[in-house]
Amino acid sequence: MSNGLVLTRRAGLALAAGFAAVPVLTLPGVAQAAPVRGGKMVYGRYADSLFLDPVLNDANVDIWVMNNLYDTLLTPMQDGLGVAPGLATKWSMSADGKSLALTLREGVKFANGTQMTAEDVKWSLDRARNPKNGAWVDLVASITDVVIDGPLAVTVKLKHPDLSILAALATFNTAIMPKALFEATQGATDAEKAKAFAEKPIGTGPFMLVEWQRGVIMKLVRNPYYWKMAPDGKPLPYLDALDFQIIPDDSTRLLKLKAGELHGTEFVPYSRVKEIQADANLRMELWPSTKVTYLTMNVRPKLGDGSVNPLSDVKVRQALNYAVNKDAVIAITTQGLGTPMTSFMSKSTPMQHAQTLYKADVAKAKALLAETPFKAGFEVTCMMVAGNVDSTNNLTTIQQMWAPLGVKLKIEQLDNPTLTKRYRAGDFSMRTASWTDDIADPNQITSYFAYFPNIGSLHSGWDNKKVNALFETSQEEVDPAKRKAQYREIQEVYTEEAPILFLYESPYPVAFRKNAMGFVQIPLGNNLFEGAYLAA
Amino acid sequence: MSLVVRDLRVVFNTRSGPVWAVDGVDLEVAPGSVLGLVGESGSGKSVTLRAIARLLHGHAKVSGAVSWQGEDVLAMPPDRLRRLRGAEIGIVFQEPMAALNPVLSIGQQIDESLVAHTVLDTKSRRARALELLDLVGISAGATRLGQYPHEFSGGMRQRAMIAIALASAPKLLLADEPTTALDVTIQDQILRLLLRLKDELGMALVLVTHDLGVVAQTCERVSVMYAGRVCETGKVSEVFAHPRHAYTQALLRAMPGEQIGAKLVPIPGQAPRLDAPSPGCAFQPRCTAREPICATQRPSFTELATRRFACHAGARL
Amino acid sequence: MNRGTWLLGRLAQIVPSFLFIGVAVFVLARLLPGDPVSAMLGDHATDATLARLTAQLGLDRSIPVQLMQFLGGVLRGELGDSIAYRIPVARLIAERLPATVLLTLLSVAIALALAVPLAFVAALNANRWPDLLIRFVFQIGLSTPIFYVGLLLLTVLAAWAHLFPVGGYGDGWRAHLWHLFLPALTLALSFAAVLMRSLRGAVLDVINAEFVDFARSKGLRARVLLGRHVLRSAMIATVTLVGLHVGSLLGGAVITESVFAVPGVGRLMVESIFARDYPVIQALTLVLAVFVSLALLATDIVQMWLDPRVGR
Amino acid sequence: MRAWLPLGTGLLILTAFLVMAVIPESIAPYDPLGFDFAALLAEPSAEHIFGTDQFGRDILSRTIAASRIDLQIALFAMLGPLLIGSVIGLLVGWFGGWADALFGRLADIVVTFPFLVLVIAIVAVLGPGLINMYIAVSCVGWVVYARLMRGEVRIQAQADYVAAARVLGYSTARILLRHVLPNAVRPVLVYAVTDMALAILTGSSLGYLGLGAQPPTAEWGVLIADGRNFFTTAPWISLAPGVAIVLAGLGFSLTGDGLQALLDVKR
Repeated sequence: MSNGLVLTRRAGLALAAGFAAVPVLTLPGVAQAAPVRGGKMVYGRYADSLFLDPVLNDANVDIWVMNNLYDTLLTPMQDGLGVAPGLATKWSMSADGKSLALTLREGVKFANGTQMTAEDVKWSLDRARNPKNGAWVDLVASITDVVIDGPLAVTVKLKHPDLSILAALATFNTAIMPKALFEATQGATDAEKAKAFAEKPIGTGPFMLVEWQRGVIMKLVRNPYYWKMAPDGKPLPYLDALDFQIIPDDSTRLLKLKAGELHGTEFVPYSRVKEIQADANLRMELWPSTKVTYLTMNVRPKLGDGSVNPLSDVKVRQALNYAVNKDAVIAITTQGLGTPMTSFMSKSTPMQHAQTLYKADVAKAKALLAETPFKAGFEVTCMMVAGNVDSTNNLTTIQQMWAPLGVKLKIEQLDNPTLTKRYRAGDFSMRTASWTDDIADPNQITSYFAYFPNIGSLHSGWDNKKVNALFETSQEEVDPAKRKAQYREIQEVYTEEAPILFLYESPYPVAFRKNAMGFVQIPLGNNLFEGAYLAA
Repeated sequence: MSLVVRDLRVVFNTRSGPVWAVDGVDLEVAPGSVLGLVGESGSGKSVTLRAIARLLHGHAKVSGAVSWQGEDVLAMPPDRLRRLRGAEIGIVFQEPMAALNPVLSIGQQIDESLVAHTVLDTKSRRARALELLDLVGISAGATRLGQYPHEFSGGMRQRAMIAIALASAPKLLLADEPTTALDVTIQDQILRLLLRLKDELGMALVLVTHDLGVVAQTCERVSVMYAGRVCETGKVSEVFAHPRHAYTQALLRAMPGEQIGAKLVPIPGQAPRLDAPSPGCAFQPRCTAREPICATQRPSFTELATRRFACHAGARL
Repeated sequence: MNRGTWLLGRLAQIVPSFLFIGVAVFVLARLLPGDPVSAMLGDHATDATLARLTAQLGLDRSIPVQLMQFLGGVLRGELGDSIAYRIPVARLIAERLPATVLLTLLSVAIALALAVPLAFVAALNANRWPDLLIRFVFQIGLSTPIFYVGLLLLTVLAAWAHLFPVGGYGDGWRAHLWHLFLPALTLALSFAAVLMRSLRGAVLDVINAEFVDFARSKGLRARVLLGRHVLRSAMIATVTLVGLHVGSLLGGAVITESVFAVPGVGRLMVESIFARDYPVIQALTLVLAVFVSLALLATDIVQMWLDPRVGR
Repeated sequence: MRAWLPLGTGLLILTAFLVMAVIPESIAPYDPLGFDFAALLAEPSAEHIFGTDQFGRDILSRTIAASRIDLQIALFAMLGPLLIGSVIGLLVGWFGGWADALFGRLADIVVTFPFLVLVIAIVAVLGPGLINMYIAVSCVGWVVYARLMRGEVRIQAQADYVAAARVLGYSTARILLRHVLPNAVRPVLVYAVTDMALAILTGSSLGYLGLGAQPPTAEWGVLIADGRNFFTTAPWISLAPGVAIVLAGLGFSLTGDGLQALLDVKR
């Protein structure tokens, strides 16, 4: 599985989407002086992590910070479109595409000072692909074996050619863990050991965890053995310590930032972005993301209660899409910070094929609807997670825009588990949703959005034989150009069929004090603090 | 005279307009003497008593003069007033269950008086409290001090309240119907107690009551009140033998006397309204001796050697 | 009856309720639609993953079996592990309970400190301007949603005037009290309004009572008169009110803790409900019930001290 | 005087809200649901006295329109607990015995649950929305009414007129309904009036969590909750509904005070 998960773990969180692909962040004002070493940065998070095990975790709250503790063999590029060296310095794919040879970096040590070995690498990858382990095994399902060729050499054997394997080795679940230390941890089973190990995880990442009070604070200190060097030739990270404070209320987090009690904070509500941009003490950063926000539709012919489902008619779905003015939604919900979706994938997803999606056209919407049995209009209910401000804004706006078609949108706020249950059971008409990729490859999002056999295309019931076949072919495709063409076709069919209501992409809104520099958030969401520092 | 009250008036401002509860009362109390203040319910006896100790609340307007050993009580500053209350004038209320604080022990309630008015230390105050209980006839004082009002019987409660009022040895005790709530045998005990204490401690006593029998038994002088005014004052023996106010006479007739077989004559009619005073005698509507002038002109006081009364018919009664 | 025995009797009445509460909350938790595993794994997990984790957590066993396991655990003093955080519930609650207890006690203290003197001022000036002003201001406190008051106090007193920290809990007792002042004040405002109303009425009743007149006739100082005679009697009814409101204060703590980033159990409770974290919901309900019962017992004791008639 | 001034003021305020609730269209200057893309988050001005929200909807009009829903919340969130609690209190107070003992235990249990948490849990079970909120509030709120009623009934049961009615051989039902209830119900009614103000607040707390009135329905608590995201940039969003909530609270509490004095109910 993949991930996803973005959708929400909790009510109240504003996860919307859409972003401005282009406007990458600017760090204006401050001259890029040499980074300062030392000090403690305090970063405000909206929710705490739950389980810091690379393989067994389930949520973005874990995934997005785990890279500060663990490293992977490869690392995602900052634009999200490729991979760079990590714990492996070189890699080469065999001619048949079924064997990947990797050269490990020399002298890498875990945070407890022990040497990282090829044995650790093999053990970690074997654990990650063990079908009994966790939600993420599918990402590495093509691996059949990991062979140790020498102290600094391993070969990953594949069932079939897999162009996504490089991205998979740059994804959190293939992080390298210390085998000996893990196995010495208390507990009878892997799950029990993992529980104990995750209390005080040891990896090769830039920081290590020293104290963790659930829901309150997570205290990290620099890993003195970290391998990565700064441009000045001295080791990273710059910071001596990094505190994650958990502050669920958006307004309170921002007030703490303004009062100087935090150096930075995530998930700034879009309604507050302008205010922060105007504050001389603060800096607003809008990181390009893979986040898309949309409404999932149930396209089955009948609904749970046996009634006829208008959304099963493709023309109805198209009409609903045409009726929505995305720019207005973007203006209201994201205060203009989002951009309309141009495919079901974000622009930061590799092989995204940009199209102009359903530009608002009420006349066309009416015409399309008139061709269906539902020309008199109908009532449709959309579920959302109770209290989510962005969802409320989106649905309230859409409600208004569908009214001219005679479509009456009823909003139903539910708490997350209730909504999830009804969603998984297919007992819904529509729901709000957003998605971020976990892997720098289009295969994950496609398997969830479009490939029916995985989870029934977002549980929508949309089952397109052609797309299913294209996806299966692309999974074993060796030619990047052909793979790209396959993905292009998938995206075009998806757009035409419109099993979702396309809305917007949005950036990750992060705010810092002027002196807190060097933080990076990649499109997959990972928070990188290795280069963060506090300027004098 | 230790206490002299002149032309005391109390007006209550109520939702439905002013009520003249006390309307020009004159009283004198000599040191060591006992004055009875009698009248029907609502005649202004209790209000007079409370006005003297300035215990009435904000909505009551008090005017006239109250002089205590030559000092003007109504003009006393708060500090002086506090010393006056308790230390010089003690008060006993009608209903001990209501007047004693239910959540404080009897010991505490005596003690706070002693704290306020004496310089005794804790030990001496306790000794004094025990002495007081003994004085009012409460035995097993050490246990009783720690008990609460609800653990006392009615008569014991009244004794306790008297003990509290006497804590700082006042020179004047104002007793507001101290026996009304008690049954007859206890009543008698309490009255005897009060008289005994008066003699032992040398204080003066004002006894408010509606019971003429009590007055006859205990008082030297009596003031009869009707509708907020004193209608007759004099020595008990003289007033009872020869009432010079029609109301006093009527009261006496309505009282069961010693002479067995004497006919009881109830007073006809109802107590007057105090919110709409009449120009004439307040008792006139109920009076069997009324004359035409009674309805139009308020009778003025006739002053004799030991008597004062205000009745147009006074001379012929 | 001996007062000690009476107190023990009160306790004895409360204890069996816990068993009932335990069973009730177990059932209620399972009545909640949805389940912890799909809540945790989110929308996109496959059915196989779901089934695997469900079995691992023992949630595939029958409800009666789970109930017996839960009750057995409680009797042995074991509360199980949190499903979401994967650490023992006891540890989670031990980390979070002190903040909530402190917050609740502090807000009761603040509410009393605000309500008692002002109720006196209001009652002594009944229906004149100080009374009307006090009642109006408290009415605003009572009518303003708690999250808005919190936000206002944070913005003005903490972020703008820098008089207090912006939320959080701090390290050490003094820091805790310092951090909890604003949230406690927020929580106290509406409670103080309720107390003030009740106390003002009680003072008005008491101040005209015969025993207060009698006490005045003893020549007591105003301080003694008001403190000892009026306040004490007027407080008797109010103390009961404090006890009855501890439960709703804890409820209010849910929102206050969230706004002020206080790591308390109120927030944990709501998060656990939203995550269907059954072991935490169950254990926390029991712990809160014990806490509220202790608070009720404490008010019983205070009331017994204030009013000698109680329990005899 | 002591009863009429607060009662009159209170009723005047409530009447004003009642009028707004009945004919909002005639009073509100704009459609409370109407968007205005030209005036998103407009500051208070002559056109929009209390400004507009992020959809360009007129805050004043939404506040006026919300009167209907809020008065409804105040009424129904009070009525449920009142009816259930009064009936239970009447019965256990009159009959006593095991039912009374059971009630005592049950009441102990209900007060040990944090009120809001319980309401949240119940709403989570039943789903959000006003009806379910009434049900949830009734499940919890009846205890206070039952306790009040029980206490009064036990006092009335000792009264002379009840003894007289018994001697006259009236049926229990007649004694309860004709004699005990009318006398015992007064403090309960006084409490109910002040309780209505609290009901609106409970609604707003649930609105904060998204479990109260559902969008686009205007409700004061939800309006204020919406405004918290614009607390620093557009603080006017919460002003009008805030004033409305305080005024309505004042109205209910003054009416309660007045009734209390008028009916001469002991606190």
